[in-house]
Amino acid sequence: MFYRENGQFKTTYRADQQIFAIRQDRIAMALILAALFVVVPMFASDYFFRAILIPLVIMSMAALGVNILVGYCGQISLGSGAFMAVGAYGAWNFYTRFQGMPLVPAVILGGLCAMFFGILFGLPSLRVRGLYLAVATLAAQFFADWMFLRVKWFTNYSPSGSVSVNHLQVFGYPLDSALSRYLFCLALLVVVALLAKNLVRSAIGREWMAIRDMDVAAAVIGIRPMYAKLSAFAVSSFIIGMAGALWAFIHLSAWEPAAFSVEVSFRLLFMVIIGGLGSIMGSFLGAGFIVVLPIFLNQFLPWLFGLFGLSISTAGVAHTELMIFGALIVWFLIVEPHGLAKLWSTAKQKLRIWPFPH
Amino acid sequence: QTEQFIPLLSYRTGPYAPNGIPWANGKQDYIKLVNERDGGINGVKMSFEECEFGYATDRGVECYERLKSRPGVALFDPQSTGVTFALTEKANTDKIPLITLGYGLSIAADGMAFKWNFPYLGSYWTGADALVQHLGKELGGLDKLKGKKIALVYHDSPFGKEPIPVMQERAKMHGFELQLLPVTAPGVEQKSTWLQVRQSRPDYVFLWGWGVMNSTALKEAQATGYARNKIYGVWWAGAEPDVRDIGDGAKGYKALALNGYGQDTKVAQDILTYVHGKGQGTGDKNEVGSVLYTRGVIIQMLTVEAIRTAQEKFGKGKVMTPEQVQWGMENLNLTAERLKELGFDGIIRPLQTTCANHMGSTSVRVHEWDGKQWGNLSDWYEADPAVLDKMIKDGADKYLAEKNLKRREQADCGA
Amino acid sequence: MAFFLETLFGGLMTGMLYSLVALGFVLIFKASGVFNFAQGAMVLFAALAMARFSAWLPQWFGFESKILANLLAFAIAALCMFAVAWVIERLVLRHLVNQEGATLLMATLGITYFLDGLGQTLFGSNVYSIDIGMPKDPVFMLDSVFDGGVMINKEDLYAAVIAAALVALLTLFFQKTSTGRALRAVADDHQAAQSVGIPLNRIWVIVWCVAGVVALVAGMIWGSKLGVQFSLTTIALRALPVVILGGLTSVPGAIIGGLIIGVGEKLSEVYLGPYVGGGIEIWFAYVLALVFLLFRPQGLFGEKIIDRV
Amino acid sequence: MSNYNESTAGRKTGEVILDVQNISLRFGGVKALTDISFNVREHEIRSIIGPNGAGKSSMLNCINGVYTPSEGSITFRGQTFSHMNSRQVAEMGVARTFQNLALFKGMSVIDNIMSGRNLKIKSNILLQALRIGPAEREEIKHREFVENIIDFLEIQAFRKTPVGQLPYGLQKRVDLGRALAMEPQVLLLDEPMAGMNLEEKQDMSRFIMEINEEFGTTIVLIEHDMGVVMDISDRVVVLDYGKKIGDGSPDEVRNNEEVIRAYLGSSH
Amino acid sequence: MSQPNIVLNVNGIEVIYNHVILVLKGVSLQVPEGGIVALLGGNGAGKTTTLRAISNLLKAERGDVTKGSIELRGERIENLSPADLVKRGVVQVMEGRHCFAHLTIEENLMTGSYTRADKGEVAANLDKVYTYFPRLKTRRASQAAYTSGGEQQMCAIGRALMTNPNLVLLDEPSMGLAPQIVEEVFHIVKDLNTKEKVTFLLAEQNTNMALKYADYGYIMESGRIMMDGKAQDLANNSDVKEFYLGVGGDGRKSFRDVKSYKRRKRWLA
Ligand SMILES: Nc1ncnc2c1ncn2[C@@H]1O[C@H](COP(=O)(O)OP(=O)(O)OP(=O)(O)O)[C@@H](O)[C@H]1O
Ligand SMILES: Nc1ncnc2c1ncn2[C@@H]1O[C@H](COP(=O)(O)OP(=O)(O)OP(=O)(O)O)[C@@H](O)[C@H]1O
Ligand SMILES: [Mg+2]
Ligand SMILES: [Mg+2]
Repeated sequence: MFYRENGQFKTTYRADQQIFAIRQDRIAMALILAALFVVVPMFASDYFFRAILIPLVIMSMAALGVNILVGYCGQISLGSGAFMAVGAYGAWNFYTRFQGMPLVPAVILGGLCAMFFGILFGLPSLRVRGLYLAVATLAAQFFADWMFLRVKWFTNYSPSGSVSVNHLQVFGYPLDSALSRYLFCLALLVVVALLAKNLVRSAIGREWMAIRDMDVAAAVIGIRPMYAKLSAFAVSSFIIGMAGALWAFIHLSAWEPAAFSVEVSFRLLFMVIIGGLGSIMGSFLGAGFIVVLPIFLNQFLPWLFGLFGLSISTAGVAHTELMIFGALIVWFLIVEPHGLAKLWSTAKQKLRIWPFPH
Repeated sequence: QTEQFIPLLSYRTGPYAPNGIPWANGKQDYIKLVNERDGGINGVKMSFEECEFGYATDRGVECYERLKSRPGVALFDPQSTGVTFALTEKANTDKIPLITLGYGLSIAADGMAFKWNFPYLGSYWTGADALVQHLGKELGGLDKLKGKKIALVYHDSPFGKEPIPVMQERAKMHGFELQLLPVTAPGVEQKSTWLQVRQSRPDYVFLWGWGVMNSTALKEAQATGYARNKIYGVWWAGAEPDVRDIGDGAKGYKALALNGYGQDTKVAQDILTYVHGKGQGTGDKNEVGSVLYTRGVIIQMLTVEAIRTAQEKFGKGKVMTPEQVQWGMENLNLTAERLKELGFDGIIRPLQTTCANHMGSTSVRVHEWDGKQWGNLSDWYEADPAVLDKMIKDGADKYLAEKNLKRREQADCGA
Repeated sequence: MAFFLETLFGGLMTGMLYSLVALGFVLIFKASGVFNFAQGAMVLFAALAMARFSAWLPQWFGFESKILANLLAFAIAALCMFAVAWVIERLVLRHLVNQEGATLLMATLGITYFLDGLGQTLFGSNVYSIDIGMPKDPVFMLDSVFDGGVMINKEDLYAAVIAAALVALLTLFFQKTSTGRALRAVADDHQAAQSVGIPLNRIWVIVWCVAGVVALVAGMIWGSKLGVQFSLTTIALRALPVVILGGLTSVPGAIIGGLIIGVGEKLSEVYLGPYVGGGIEIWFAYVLALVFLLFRPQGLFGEKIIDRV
Repeated sequence: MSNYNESTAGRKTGEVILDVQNISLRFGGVKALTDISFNVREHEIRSIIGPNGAGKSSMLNCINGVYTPSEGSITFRGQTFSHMNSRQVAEMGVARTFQNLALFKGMSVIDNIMSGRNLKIKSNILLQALRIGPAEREEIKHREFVENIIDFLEIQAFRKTPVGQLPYGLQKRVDLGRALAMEPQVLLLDEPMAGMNLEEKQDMSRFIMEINEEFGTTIVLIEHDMGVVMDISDRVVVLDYGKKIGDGSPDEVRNNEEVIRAYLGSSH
Repeated sequence: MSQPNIVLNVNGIEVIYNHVILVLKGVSLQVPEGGIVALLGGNGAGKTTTLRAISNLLKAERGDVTKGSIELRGERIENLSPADLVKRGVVQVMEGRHCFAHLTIEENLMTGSYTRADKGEVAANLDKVYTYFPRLKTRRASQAAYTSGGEQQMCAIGRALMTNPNLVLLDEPSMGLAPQIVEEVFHIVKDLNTKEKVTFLLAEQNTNMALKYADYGYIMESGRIMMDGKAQDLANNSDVKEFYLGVGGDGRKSFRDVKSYKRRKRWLA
């Protein structure tokens, strides 16, 4: 009824190629952005910023990066945690070794480090495919874990191997309050998301998807698998690396390699698959799901049990949380194997023809 | 505002659960005991909330963010070295003291540099130092260590790496050879580590492990025929879960004992009467008085005493702010009598903190597993200030310089 | 030289144990095209059940015999695994017929979480032991040839024998029964397999049951070695390079892969590790597998990856 | 120099553009192709027919570099290759459709066809990310071209549908569209009309002939519908068990004894 | 055959893919015992969907039958699994072949005998398939993925025959087959039909062939049955003649002469 494209005619290809071709979508997007930048800061508490919003925004960025590789280019990767780690340690080394290096360039340089690392570990993808590649990317993960633990240079010979940053500033403004950190990450995310969206709807994005869907045919129409795959690895690990730098600098402030363990890689893969492979929007939904759900369950379950006059032990909550988390993942996959984003677009499609069922 | 809130991080699931559970139970039970037996601290009852984080740093940080602004919050016990590292800076801005008993940042003993960190009773540096002293004593003099070879088998994480500088320092001093053997967390596969041990045949093995790594190490030692009585563990590798299911296989294994333990101590008896006796016990009755359980109790006792000390200055019967608790923590003075009164006789030694010394005491003993239980406690060792003080100061200075921070003024200590 | 032999043996034995876990992956992949990440969780779950029941049963029914307790516990744990298999088929796989590999993989990760939670809820999170009477102390051989002899771990030796027997059995199962062929068909194309009347549901239950038993055996052996505790699940991560090196679809591949990885990682750690600070074996295993894959992208014995227009 | 030939179908054909010489292809024991030679002239519609498994698709695969022939060479516009490289072939202007539908299933119709124009896109990855100025103009320019193809193939209604959901026949059209987007000089079509009914086949024939006439595209066609082949092709090669058994105008082929025996059967 | 039994009765079914895409809008059809019924229609008409609905392979495509009923010899079969249907003798040859890529041709065929226990019977069936498609015999040991399109099509049909079916749902059997083989496939269909009383429902684009061999035909357009009737009647219907058989008033039209204007089927207008 309200969600219709009737009457909106596109007279130019340019108009048709907009990211949000339907007016209602554009309005919705503007509203969401306004909400994120203006309304949320008015209401969110410090805890909400630090424990939920900031991780959510940063993980969204990482998931976006993973989605480019896994969702768009079809190269399943379990090494994302490693790319984050390289981004984080790379940025840290630039930040501490060069006096006066500002934050944003450090983050970008961290992204570039991750990019080179990504390209290096992307090389096997030219020969190894599918699940074999997925498992092989774990090599990157464990190698990075080892490297940052063992090669002392990367941690500037800190005896424990743990490093930290403080007094962050952006363009002279200190990033101390949770709000400023949130806005900083959000602004970066918006920029990255826009650039990523542009990429995936351009020629390079089509190359990635072509490689994903049918690589022999792609080669026949002149797409070089090597270029497509490595560029996907590069772009993806660049974004993941930046997210890693943010995660370390903004969210953790002090970290050790375990902060980017294989568990993180799995979680990122979860995000993109639950969210929707090959969908920018899906990355965000998936990140939301995976970041928020455990925290929510952790706080909601005792309350729920309390309702029935039961008290539940901490361990009980933790175990129930695991079970519900696992069950929900399976349930969502069954309801819509193509992820939350697909669920979302199906809902939109229904809305479009509403009130008629078909 | 009538209650003092104690946030409790815990890990009752995941790879480190076997050790995390008794520890967490001890921490809870002591709070219950004080509330039940004494009616709180000068009448101020304590409330608590547990937050499960599964030994994952980021979830621990989330717990911190969630609980730090609860009304009446006193301090924070990060419960893992990783979380301690992550919180050290945040605590600085949030002005919340961190109690890290027997773990965390070794250089944080320097209270002038780390206002908010309290590695009570000892850090990994003091632990490593004491172990070397113990070896020296067994051999009949530290000079006998010359030419010996010690292998450090350690958990490959900040926790495991902390003792290395002290070990290296001591190796230089006494001329023993140090072999470093990292074990990838969580440490379930150590065959090659122990093959290397077999190859290089070190005279002693120091085991810096946590959780499943400890029992695996001892089992592999058995499987490769390395004498268990040549293995010495840190205090996180010297509790019941580490050896219980190996039984005789670990006979002769020794480890640091940060604290005394046992059900016959007064505090354990009190807990059995006032807490378990009223059906309020957190875990299994048999677990009361076990090594890690007792450690949890100690942490909570020190918390309570710090609050009590603070109340003495800022007003008895009032709920203390974190900043007031911080003052209490660095002005703690637990004499032998006081400890006895509290029921901790034989569990820990007297400790006194100051603005500059956040550790309070570095006393530690060594105990041995006889196949059924821990026992055969050695004398107390103190870390050698000649070795450590300079290292701590240098380390803290380097940290401050890197962070662009300043040492506290002496004036800051008064308040 | 003696030490080299020891390392070699040590590697072979560990490799054999990895194979046992890898076997679970291979079975399920071969039969349904599902890369089952839950294998690690299944190993833990089975081991927990076995450990707990072997302690509970004598308590409940007041008998002493250790052997009886172990046998009964094994049987009950196997039943638990059958139940798990059945539930997984009913509630998960059945609804995901014909979906892509990535989706199925994620579903098994969901199952992993669920099993981790369930296992700990039912059986607790402490360390439990399984005592099936494996000898713990090493024996020394060839004392006459080498000084100090060559140390061999008897426990590992037994474990390796059990693993080998299991593999032989499974290989037979796949080669000699018509089910074997049906399984491969299902892995290729769920829908087409349905269309010719292969009952996916039944097949899946069977395969997951078999995988459950394999997990149980693996859990029992690992558990008796290490104690049963949550960390057992991480063994799965160490077995993954074995799976890809041997080939996702090959039972013998899991064995050969296991041996190569086992030996490779131990030798590398012992002989290369010291030069770079140690702790390299886990990534070395992956890199080793990767190197093999560069020459054979489908693993040593895997089915050739089909690439045709 | 140009010695135009008048083909039987009444079409002006030019010089030899593609010359296949003595190609053999083996897979283990299977001899997919044995010593095949034939040529294709500019502007002509050249058909390859033969029973199932004769090696027709393999022949196309050799031409555009998917398979590497074990012997023989291929000359394209005067350049001789012992084996082709896919990218190079695409750059030289050879496009192709597939027998078993090799579309990019997850992409929409538009994106599938747009991907055919990727070779022509000049802006680099940074420009594409920023999507400013030249990159956007370029994208729009190509989009216009693709829209023309979509109009031409009459699939406007499905522009944004993921191709995986289209019925078989339409997918074949999209496949053709993707090939056309490359503006090829030579178009290789592998059974473009399989699974179509008569009306659809007529449409498809019309498309093929229009492409051939309007753009002067040379077409190599594999098809099992003899009606179509005999009606629209200029010359026909017949393969059987990897060997060439006939080559010539449709009429010659139709009356070739061996071809009748091996392939056509008596009813044609 | 005066009043043949109805084996398959499809009654007003509606099919929705993905919860939103309505594809079949009330399709009804009947297949009599021992008959050959053809289902004709253009691309996207919904033939494949209809067959999938019958053989219950729709679930795997995320489609659902939301209305109507399907009966096999009087028994409702919507809730049976495809395997149950195969046991009852209903088998579908899927569009697009779907051979098991890693299995050899012979193994592919043998999967069809999964439900058959009798070894002798299986061997006989295999022989039969090889006599129908000698080409398969020569390629029996190669992996299905590496056989030509036509060979795969034969393999798919052969595999279905291995189940000893009594009702075969054939989806575009002639696709990609050489004319001779097409002829042969239809011969086989007829053969099985007359000798072994196998019933066929075949979706086909090759209207010519289909109507030549079928007894009865349904014509589908956009998810509805537009026309049905005896095969001969349909073959003589002038619309069908023009649009499906290509024989206008003056015999077969050359593909050459098809011009660029688009004719529309009258009944759709
Ligand atoms: N899995 C699917 N998801 C969504 N839509 C589908 C799916 N499969 C088919 N459709 C749609 O259903 C309609 C009917 O398709 P169907 O495959 O049944 O046609 P058909 O008559 O068999 O055509 P063809 O002759 O080309 O094979 C088409 O419009 C198609 O887009
Ligand atoms: N990659 C390959 N590996 C092994 N054999 C192959 C391969 N490709 C083709 N063949 C074999 O080569 C022969 C020719 O196959 P091709 O696909 O070229 O036949 P075709 O003439 O296109 O037949 P159809 O009309 O059935 O499509 C077939 O017997 C096929 O099995
Ligand atoms: Mg072909
Ligand atoms: Mg169809």
